[in-house]
Amino acid sequence: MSSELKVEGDFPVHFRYTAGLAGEKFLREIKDNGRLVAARCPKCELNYLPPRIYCERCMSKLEDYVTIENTGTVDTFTVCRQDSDGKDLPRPTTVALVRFTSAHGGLVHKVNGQVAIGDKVRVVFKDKSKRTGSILDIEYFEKLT
Amino acid sequence: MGTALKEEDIERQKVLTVAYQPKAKYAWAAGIAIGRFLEGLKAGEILGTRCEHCGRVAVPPRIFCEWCFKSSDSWVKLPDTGIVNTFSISYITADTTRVKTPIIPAVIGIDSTTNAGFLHLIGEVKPEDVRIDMRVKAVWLDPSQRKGSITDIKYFTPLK
Amino acid sequence: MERRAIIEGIANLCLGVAVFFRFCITLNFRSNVSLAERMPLRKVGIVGVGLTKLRPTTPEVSYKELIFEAAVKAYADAGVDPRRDVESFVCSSEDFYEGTSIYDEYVPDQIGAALKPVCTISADGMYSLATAHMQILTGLFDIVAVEAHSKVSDIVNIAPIYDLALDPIYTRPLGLNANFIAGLEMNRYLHDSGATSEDCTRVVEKNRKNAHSNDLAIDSANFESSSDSLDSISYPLTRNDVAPLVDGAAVVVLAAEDAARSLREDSVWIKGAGWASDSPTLETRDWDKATYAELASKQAYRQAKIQNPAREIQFAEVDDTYSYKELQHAEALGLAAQFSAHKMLNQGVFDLNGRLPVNPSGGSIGMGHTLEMSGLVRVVELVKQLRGEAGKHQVQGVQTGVALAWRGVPTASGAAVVLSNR
Amino acid sequence: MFVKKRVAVVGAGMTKFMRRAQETGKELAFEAVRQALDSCNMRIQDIESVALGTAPDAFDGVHMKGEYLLDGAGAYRKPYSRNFVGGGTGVFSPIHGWFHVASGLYDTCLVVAEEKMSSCLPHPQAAFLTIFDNMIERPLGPNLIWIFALEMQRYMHRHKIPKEQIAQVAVKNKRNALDHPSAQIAKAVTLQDILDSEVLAWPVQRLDISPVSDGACAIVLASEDVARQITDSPVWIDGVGWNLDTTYWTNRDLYFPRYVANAARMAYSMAGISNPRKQIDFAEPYDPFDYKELHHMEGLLLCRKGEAPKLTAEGVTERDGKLPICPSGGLLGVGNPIAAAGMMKICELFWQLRGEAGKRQVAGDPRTAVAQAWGDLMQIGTVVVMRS
Repeated sequence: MSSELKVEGDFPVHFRYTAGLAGEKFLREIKDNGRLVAARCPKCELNYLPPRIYCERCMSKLEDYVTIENTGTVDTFTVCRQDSDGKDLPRPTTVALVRFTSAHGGLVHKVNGQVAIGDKVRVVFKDKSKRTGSILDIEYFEKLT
Repeated sequence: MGTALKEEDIERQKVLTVAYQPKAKYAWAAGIAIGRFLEGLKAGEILGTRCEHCGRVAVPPRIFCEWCFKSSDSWVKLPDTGIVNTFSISYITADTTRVKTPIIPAVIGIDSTTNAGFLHLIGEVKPEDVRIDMRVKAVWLDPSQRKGSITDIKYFTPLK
Repeated sequence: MERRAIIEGIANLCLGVAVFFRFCITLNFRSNVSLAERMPLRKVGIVGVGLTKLRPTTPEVSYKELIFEAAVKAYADAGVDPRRDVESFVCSSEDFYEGTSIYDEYVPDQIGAALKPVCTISADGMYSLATAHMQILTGLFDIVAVEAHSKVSDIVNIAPIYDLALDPIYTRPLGLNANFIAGLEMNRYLHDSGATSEDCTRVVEKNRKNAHSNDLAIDSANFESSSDSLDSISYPLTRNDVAPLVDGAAVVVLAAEDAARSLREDSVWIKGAGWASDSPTLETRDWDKATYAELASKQAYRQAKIQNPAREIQFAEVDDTYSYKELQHAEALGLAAQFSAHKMLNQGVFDLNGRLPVNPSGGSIGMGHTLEMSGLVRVVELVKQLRGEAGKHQVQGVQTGVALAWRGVPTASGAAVVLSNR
Repeated sequence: MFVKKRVAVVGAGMTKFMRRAQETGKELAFEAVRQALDSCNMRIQDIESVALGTAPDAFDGVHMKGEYLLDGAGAYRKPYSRNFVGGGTGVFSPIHGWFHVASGLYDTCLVVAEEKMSSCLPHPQAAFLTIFDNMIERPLGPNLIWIFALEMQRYMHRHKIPKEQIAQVAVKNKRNALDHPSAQIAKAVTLQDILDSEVLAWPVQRLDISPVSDGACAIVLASEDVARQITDSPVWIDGVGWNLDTTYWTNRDLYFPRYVANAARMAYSMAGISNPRKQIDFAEPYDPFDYKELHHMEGLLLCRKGEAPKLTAEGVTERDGKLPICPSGGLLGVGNPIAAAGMMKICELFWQLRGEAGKRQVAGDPRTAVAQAWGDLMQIGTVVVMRS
């Protein structure tokens, strides 16, 4: 007969991730200049957003950065009700994948208010004094009126 | 071919980092074999299993013999004595914190088994006196303090 | 008009030259042998399967003991002694699902693999099956076993583990449950295809109904629509759309043709196996279709010489971690035209007694989702159908089926296998 | 065994090994991939499949780490999977890649190994607590170094080996690494330095151990006819072997790695090697700790049990000796980003067998070499035999 005994445990570590070379450039541009930059692959003619140091298609090293406009289009969205622990969020959070005309890729971030697929939105950055060099320096997307 | 950083580069925020605390938690079902083993420890007993096919007596117990691939459901109560198969004198804990009084981990070969044993600690001995093949005996927690864990044995100590 | 035709002609010519040029470049380093000759050199069969009953919790056994049960079943089914006959073992796991780093330390004993060639593929069991298939094709081994399991009931809370799979710089800081990615994808899929949430509910109803006839599925009454099942998790995704997590273990034994024929008369043959990944980042992958599934199945179909899957495949076991995924995956597998799967569903084509049953086993929605074992469960169900041993959920007279695995959010990776009893 | 397809390594690349890299794991993988492709003038479009090896997710701190790394590893829209056999991963990865090509399913396979250990705090070793048995070992608070100390002690006891003889391995490898451009620690140490270094868990001292690292390596594999189109000097993978012992390590005598011997026999038999001591020109056994090199020389059947310290003392294993061991500088010298460290040994075999190892080149036109890695709970051996 089994005792149905349980033994408890976890991972007694914590993590610290570097933003990486492309991430550093991206987050610094947001923090310091309030603008989005993408990494350009001249061969594939793609501007990767968020930027990266390589083109995933041709594996060229990417060294050129281009500025991306602060307005884009909602490719899809969802209204999320749970946090990363699986607990109910105090308020449902709308999240969208937003595409930008000049960029390959886009951004996945929170949305202030309601949106529909195809809506035009703009990127709202936090006040410069509150930026820390994180993706959360983007406050949210906001529908263009 | 790579950008090496110093700890201070990160601490002084020369480069950007993101901190994260993982919250993964587990409660593993001990199951038939280890469940009974841990219950045994709570009762002050070391339990092993015998493979009726090859006759081998093993500890920690399991419900199968890995060499015969047969069920091994015959239980054996083992003595709480054995020998030191190998040991170390450790000045570091699990997260490499340094300690002054060394920890002495050892593989204890338990008597009456077929070369079987488990990882435990050695205590009540000067580090320099520990030897491979030294005979040892379990020192148990007081029954009231035991909770069905490998730590119900405080450590093994040299047989006088 | 004429002028336009000329311009179009020149454009087409240029395109043709470009395509030809590209073709030459692509073939730059290719082998001299034709693609046809690069088909598998040996025929590989599945000679034994062992699957435990799937249950929400298994507190009475440890993960090793659960896996032992599946191994004993599989080896008995194959008529092999793992210590004597099985030459190599491929296991499937991810450390954070186990709560153990380097979990591959803990795999050999309960499957009879100690002191033998054993490796772990950190992926769904279907990838491990494909790896075992490759191992046999090299000629190195004749008999190889594959293992996968889920002891999800040992995990106190799955959400923080899913969170660890998200990009730490761009996605994790949002602090959202990883299911939001399925919400994004479902919304886009419904928008593009014209399928509705009601269609997704019909997938759920079909799969739960099928699971009722499957002895190995948990009693799906456990899942059935309670008051909170329609609760939104991440609009349009509801609790109902998400396959419940369960425990179980599976072992599958593969053999090269000669060995397979000597072990049993009704081996099920691996006609093709493929696996592929789209971009791992949310921003750059395809959102209008399951490209990984399309690429993986194309590989498998090429090996199996299947040109028209909608005609040549008679039934399918596809990943349905989320209800809409079954529809999207059926399309990626070429079983339905893009954005038309919901129409076929509504016509009853995918029903147990339909023209092309999808998830006759009940899928993960009906049987329960088993983490990295989910794809291997689909394989086991395919094998049972092809042997005619599926019991109450048997699809009559089937010869060829396809199975598809997906690695779940946030991945865009999957595997496909084509099995046949001929 | 009827293995029909011969598989070659045609290109190799590696990043520097660093204590802390600014690059993300993806970026490290890319750097190695780019270099490997450039080394054989191939483009990613020429690659048909990708195999990745990387060790615990608790280092990089990403669940399903293989999925996370895949774009950096060049696997976009390709067949891609990750293998994982603990510390043995680095040498298993080329074996995993070998399956792809030797099966006849793919003509080319890019093999990538990555590790970013610096993400893990307070120290990567804290993650190693979770490699121990969750029910009966972790409650004792074990440190990874314990298993090495316990195994080393048993090895020393059984063959009556003094610590000085073991420490000379670290002296040799750290000196060899002075010539490696990717080395994390290019610093010579004396025997006395090692014996005087801080005792962590006797008999293991600070300088007996390879350093914690971030880094990545990549190689390109090709089938025989394709390989000959790519290069005039392919290096062949002629033997592969791997073997996993029982989890119950406290039920085994740790003085000899029988699983390494099994893996070696498998690889040698495939490569037609009947007398490894004579037929192997140099070797890269796994050396995360100095005694492990000796242990593994014995496991690889390159000498008798207990004989490796003597050969080392006699200078046989020096780069200019009769049987050079770890001419790269090994993990002790170059660094130990787990999976990438094992692959570094495969890269070293490739460069040495092509005569491209520069200052590290072993003498005498080597033709046949073996690389090996080890891992889990003193449990797995992975072995690759390569020929020029």
